[in-house]
Amino acid sequence: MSPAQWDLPPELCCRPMAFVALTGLDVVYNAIHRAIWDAFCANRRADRVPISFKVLAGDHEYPKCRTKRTSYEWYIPKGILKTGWMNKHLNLVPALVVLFYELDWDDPQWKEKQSECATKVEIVRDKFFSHRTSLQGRNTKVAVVLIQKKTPLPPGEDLVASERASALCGACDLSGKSLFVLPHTDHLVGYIIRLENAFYEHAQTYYYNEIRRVKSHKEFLNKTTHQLLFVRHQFKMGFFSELKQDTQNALKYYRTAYVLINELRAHETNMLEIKTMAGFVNYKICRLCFQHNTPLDAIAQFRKHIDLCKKKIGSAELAFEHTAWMSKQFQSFGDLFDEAIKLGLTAIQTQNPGFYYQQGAYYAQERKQQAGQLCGHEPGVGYPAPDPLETASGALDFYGQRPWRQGHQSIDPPDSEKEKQGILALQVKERDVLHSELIIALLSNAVAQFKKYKCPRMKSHLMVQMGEEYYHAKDYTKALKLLDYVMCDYRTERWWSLLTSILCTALKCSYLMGQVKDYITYSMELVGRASILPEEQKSRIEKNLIKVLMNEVPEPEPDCDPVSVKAAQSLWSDRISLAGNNEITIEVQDYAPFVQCKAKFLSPSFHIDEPVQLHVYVRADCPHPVRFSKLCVSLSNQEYNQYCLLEDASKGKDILESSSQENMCLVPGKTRKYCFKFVAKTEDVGKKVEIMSVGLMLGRETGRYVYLTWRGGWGDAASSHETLQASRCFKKRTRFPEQQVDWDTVSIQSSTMIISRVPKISVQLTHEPPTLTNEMYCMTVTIQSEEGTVAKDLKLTAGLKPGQDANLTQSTQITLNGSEVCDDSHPALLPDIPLGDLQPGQKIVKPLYIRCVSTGSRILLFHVAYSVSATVEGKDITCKCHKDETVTVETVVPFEVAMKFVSSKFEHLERVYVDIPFLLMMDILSASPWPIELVNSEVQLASSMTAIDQPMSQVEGVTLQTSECASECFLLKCPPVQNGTSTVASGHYIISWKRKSASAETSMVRTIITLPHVMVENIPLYIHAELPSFGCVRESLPVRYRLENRTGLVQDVEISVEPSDAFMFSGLKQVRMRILPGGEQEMLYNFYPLMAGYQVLPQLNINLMRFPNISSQLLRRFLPSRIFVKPQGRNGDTSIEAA
Amino acid sequence: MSRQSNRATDSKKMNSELFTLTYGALVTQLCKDYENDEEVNKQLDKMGYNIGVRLIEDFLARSSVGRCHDFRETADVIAKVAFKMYLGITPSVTNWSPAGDEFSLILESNPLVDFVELPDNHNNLVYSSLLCGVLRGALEMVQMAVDVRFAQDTLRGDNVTEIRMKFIKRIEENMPAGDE
Amino acid sequence: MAVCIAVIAKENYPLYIRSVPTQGELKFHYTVHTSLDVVEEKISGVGKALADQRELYLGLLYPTEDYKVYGYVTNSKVKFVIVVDSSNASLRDNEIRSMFRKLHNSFTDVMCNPFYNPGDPIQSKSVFFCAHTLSIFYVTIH
Amino acid sequence: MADEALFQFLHSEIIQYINSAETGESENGRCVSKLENMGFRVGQGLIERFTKDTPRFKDELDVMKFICKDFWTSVFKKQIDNLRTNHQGIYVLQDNKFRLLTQLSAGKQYLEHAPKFLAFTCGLVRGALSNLGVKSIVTAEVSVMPACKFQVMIQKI
Repeated sequence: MSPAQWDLPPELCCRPMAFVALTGLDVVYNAIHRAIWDAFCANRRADRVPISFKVLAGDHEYPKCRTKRTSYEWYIPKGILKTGWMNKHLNLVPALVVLFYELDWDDPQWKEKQSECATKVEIVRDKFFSHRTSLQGRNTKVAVVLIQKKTPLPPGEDLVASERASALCGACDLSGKSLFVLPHTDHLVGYIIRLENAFYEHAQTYYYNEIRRVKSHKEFLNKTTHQLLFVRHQFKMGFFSELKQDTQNALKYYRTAYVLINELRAHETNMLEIKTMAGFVNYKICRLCFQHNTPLDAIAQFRKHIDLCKKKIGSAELAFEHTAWMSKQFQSFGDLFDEAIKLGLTAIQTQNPGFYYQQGAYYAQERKQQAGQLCGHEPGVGYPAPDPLETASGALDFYGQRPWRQGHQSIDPPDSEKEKQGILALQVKERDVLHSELIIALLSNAVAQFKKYKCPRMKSHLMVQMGEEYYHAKDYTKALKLLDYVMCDYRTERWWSLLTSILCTALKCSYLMGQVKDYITYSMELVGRASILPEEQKSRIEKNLIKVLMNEVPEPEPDCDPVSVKAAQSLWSDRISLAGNNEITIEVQDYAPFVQCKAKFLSPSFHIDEPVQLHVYVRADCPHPVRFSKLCVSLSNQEYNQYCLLEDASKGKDILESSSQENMCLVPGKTRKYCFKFVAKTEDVGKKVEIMSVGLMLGRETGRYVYLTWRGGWGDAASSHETLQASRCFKKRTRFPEQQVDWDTVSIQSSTMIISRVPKISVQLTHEPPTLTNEMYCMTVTIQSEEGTVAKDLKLTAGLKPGQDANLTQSTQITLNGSEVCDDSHPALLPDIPLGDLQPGQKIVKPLYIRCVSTGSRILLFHVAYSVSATVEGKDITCKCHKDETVTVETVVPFEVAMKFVSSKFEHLERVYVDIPFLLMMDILSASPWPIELVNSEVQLASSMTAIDQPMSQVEGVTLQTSECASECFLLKCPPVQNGTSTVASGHYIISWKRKSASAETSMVRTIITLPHVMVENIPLYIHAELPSFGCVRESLPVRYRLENRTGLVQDVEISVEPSDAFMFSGLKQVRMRILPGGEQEMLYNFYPLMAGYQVLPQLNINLMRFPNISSQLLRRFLPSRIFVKPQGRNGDTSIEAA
Repeated sequence: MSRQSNRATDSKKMNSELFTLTYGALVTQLCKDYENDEEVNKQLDKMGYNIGVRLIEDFLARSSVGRCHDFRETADVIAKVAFKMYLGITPSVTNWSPAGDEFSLILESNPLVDFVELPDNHNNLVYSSLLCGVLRGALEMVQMAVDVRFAQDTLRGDNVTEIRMKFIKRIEENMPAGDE
Repeated sequence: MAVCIAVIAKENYPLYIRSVPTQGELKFHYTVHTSLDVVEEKISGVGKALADQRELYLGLLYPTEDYKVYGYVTNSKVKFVIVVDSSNASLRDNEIRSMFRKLHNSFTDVMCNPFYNPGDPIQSKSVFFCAHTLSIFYVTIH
Repeated sequence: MADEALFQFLHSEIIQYINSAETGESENGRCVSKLENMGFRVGQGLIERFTKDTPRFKDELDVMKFICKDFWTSVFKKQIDNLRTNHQGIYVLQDNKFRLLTQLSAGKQYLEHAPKFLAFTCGLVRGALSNLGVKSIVTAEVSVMPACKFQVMIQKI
């Protein structure tokens, strides 16, 4: 029997369909027949009735029908189900035979044709009747289809047709229902479909009758001898119902069948048959349940099935048969389940085909194991001859029976010797079965399923099992591939127990394949903290690891297949012999090897003039001390690597042999600290130095060596979690002896900044804030060196600190030269003013002048850079140092200048009059907190103004204290202007000043102020009076009024003097006069004061006829309004004269 | 769904849990800070003392017990009133010395050590030392100098917890209650 | 009856696994580990009705041929898994629940032990723990 | 209630101790974080007990509610008076009469001591939350004694 003996027969698994045979068709030579046949076969979609057609010769031999026995009295059934039965009804015994015959109603030789057709029918019928005499046989019906060329007339119209039809039926003894006409026209397919539907009905009735026939046997059976038949009949009815497409009833029959099977008396000899049939029926039931979309019923049935059959092991020597069968049960259920899902059923995480495949796999594994135990015959034992598994027919009569005792139903085997041979044969066969293949196939099915249903862990687990199975099957490559793939899942989830077991298998594989790198990697993890192996195991592995590192052949792993070990050993010795490429690099972050590492800078930043210090902590947690030959740190700047390197000087061969550097031996559980220091490069100032990786070399260049690297200087697959735990952990703080530290307390500092050396100079600023706008503000920088050695090429950068308001840059200027006055050409910041060298203790004083054109506050920067040579770790370096001083200064205006125009009488003027003198007055109000000296002042008049007398400064040399005010005035007049009035510019006022400062001699600043514009106006008549400066009571007071006509016209002027209580007067009281162009008139009055004190002069009313709009009080403005009158006294005059 | 707690009512129990855990956190913190158990015990005792000297007012205020006439009475007050009040347990007073100046408090259960399991490396830790300090401090405030120590401790595998108290002397009023 | 008891950390690594010595414990470790798939599915609210049924007891996780695996999750996302021999159908749901109850209580006590560092494996010397788990094994053996 | 007094004393004694221990660089921050860590561990333990009989939590807010109601009640015998959130992982828990401040007499001069008296509780909350799978940063501030606000900032992972 083939290893596939447990596969379910195809006739069981297929979907049964009614079988209809077509005869009388010559599909090879006759095109028409061909077309008809094709129409039957072509696209049989779900909407076509489920029939399987076959074209058979007219005289085809159908299976003979055995004579139906009249009673079951003496009948003992030999088995449950004949192996041929299902196939017979699917493919051999048609439900209907259709005879095709070409015949038109109006055929000339109708008679002949009719009889020919009749005989053909006859022939077909004969084939079903074994004995002409008996009338019984198959219930198979025969139908006739007349292929006609003409399209038939509608029924009833063609009398000939109906008449001949009935004749034909008579001749062939057919019922009218069994005669069909197939007009061979273009609507062929349509006709065919009609036809097959008709056939289908016939078939259904046929199977219906079959079911009834089988049922009818029931009353003849008795419970004692015929249980097998009960089962058989139920099964058959179920099967026929399926053929009839009546799945509901089919299910019913099968269920009863299943019950009956379990009622059968089971014993070792028929166990297999019972299980086989149970399996069949169960399969049918589950299949139908899924088909009816009641998956839970299917699952329930299956569970019941399993529970019932689990214990039905059968003969102990053939236990593997049982497990094989069980495995198959699960597998085929899995298949059914999966199929149902493909057809739209939805499964869930906890109920999916995967579980069944998995279970199938487990049974397959068990089978393998049993096979191992039961089939381990010594080589001598061969396959028995004659072959007990041979049968006469080459096949079995009944499902699930033993070839050497078919049909035997009694409890104990008839021939114990044969029995032995048979069993032996089976065992020998089992021995050759490739179990692993079966197992792996099932597992991978399961994997696919669990992947689909979100079970990553289940998936990994199954993959582990696959890996292990491959290992057993000696396919180490595949095994390793799988194991290596899933390993990380268990590592990241920290399931060390599982990881360990996987690693162990992986280690075996890598050993057997002589995979050095894998071997080393796995060993490293297996002896480490992530492994739960017992010490002695770890120690064994470590010893092997060391062997490998010394380029020797490791001891084989325990319980490996001896043959493979042989192969492995030679593999290894080859590996050893071939030189070169003995370096292996392992990046630890994906593993948890037995060496741990932490590297840290001692500080987050180092000054350039101190050595950068770096500690590397290494710790091993393997059973035996291990020596490493090299420890190196690679930093972001490669140049430093050379200083962070520890190498074993003694190139000793043996890793265990003690060498000069004792500290290169890692003692389990002890943390070793390695200190490195180096002097940073001056160009690295301001840069970050990072630990890129730490490398630890185990082994020797001479032998084989492994280079472990920790990216970033620490951390492997396990450490991050450990660190977290440690950080939280309450832990007794215990003193550690020198060179030893508590691993957990070591923190990480994987990068550091190189910062410039602390400057040893002082920078002081002396100045007198605030600055005054436009002045040359002096700031004195005093730099004193506190260095031990000479500070070389000092450079001062001074001025406006960059990054402030842009306008400030425009309005700030700085220079070294106080005498000149800055302008826009000067920068806001003076870079790198060279100051030369500075001896220790020496001092430089540097005045700087800053001019701030606008007010507001500014931040000024004074940056002193220099270089000094220092010795670090006996290494001379020149380090640049710099010191910054910043200061914020306010700028204020030095003084406010107020200006106004006044009349000669110091009266405020909105406007001035042509040729009439007026005063320009200046008030200079100091706003500066410091005294300011007004060096000089001058007015620069515009063309539209003229000074009356030579204007000269009245404030020259004046010094103003805070909020003091200086004033001066200038007498001016305006030359005539065309057209009555206009606004004219007046010119500029220039003040030269400087801050009066005790300290630095400051240079003078010229501040130019633009004079305001003023409105100038022509006037037609000018009048002024001449009179003494005072009068006396009762003494005459002569007053002369002059009137000037300033026009080119003759003017009539009317003048009157108003009477006043204070004066008497003589002269014209009222007069009207004429003044020629440019001419002038005088009027003389004698006033006679009556009372003393300031007296209002008698008011003069002037009336210009030509210019009525010029009011008299406007003109009056030119005249004095009052005069002082002294009281009368004897010698008052003299006394006053004296005064 | 509302989680309206019924626990609000019996919050005493809760609090005692809070107390127990907090005390636990303290002890472990001390274990971190100090090198050996003896120092930890000392520190706990000291802290207990500080608590004691302040706790006594609270006690006298709320439990209206007056001055005790003798040490025996004190013992009873401690066991029946004080312990009940603050730890919700009532130790039994036993093993009086003939002189009547020394006795034992037997605690069947000790709230401080609920859930506590001593790790191996702390064999000398007297976990509940705080209690000794409290008693000492409190009594000192009522002019009683006593010596308190743990004689047995369930944590250390004894089947009861026993606090041994010894009367030393009466402190005169004017004397400063000085210890630390 | 209970053949294996496991306490699994929030991050899904084992804090405590104990199985009856007779069978290979590795097998149980795998069983427990794979069962986490179902636990995660159940507690990751994605599943439909999970929003309303928020019991700590997760019930039967999945049946294998020979074992039943039950799950329970604390509010601190620590998972308990109990593996039971399917042969004894006698075991009722509430018995399982009470086992988990016991387990939860003892776990809580461990969490309250000031000397225990949450996230560390639970030492099998931990008295509460063993007392209870043992009793579970006992319950189950008879 | 009775043994609350004991707790209060213990609490302030612990603060006392931590401060005295952290002399030298007078790391105020250091000792605050020490207290915070102690609280963290206690919170982990407490929440484990308190949630033993509660159904699984719906979501973050559900957790916060539990902290404000049950947890607070169990520890401080009153609920949080006001819980506010910006729905972006920041919660503000206000306690108008915070137990551990009550015995600390009101008044400005104690205001700067307040942080010490809140650190432990911040840890308590953080520990409880973290054990419920909510990683957070908890800070507290006092405006007027004995009212105080705890701000919980959820760390999204």
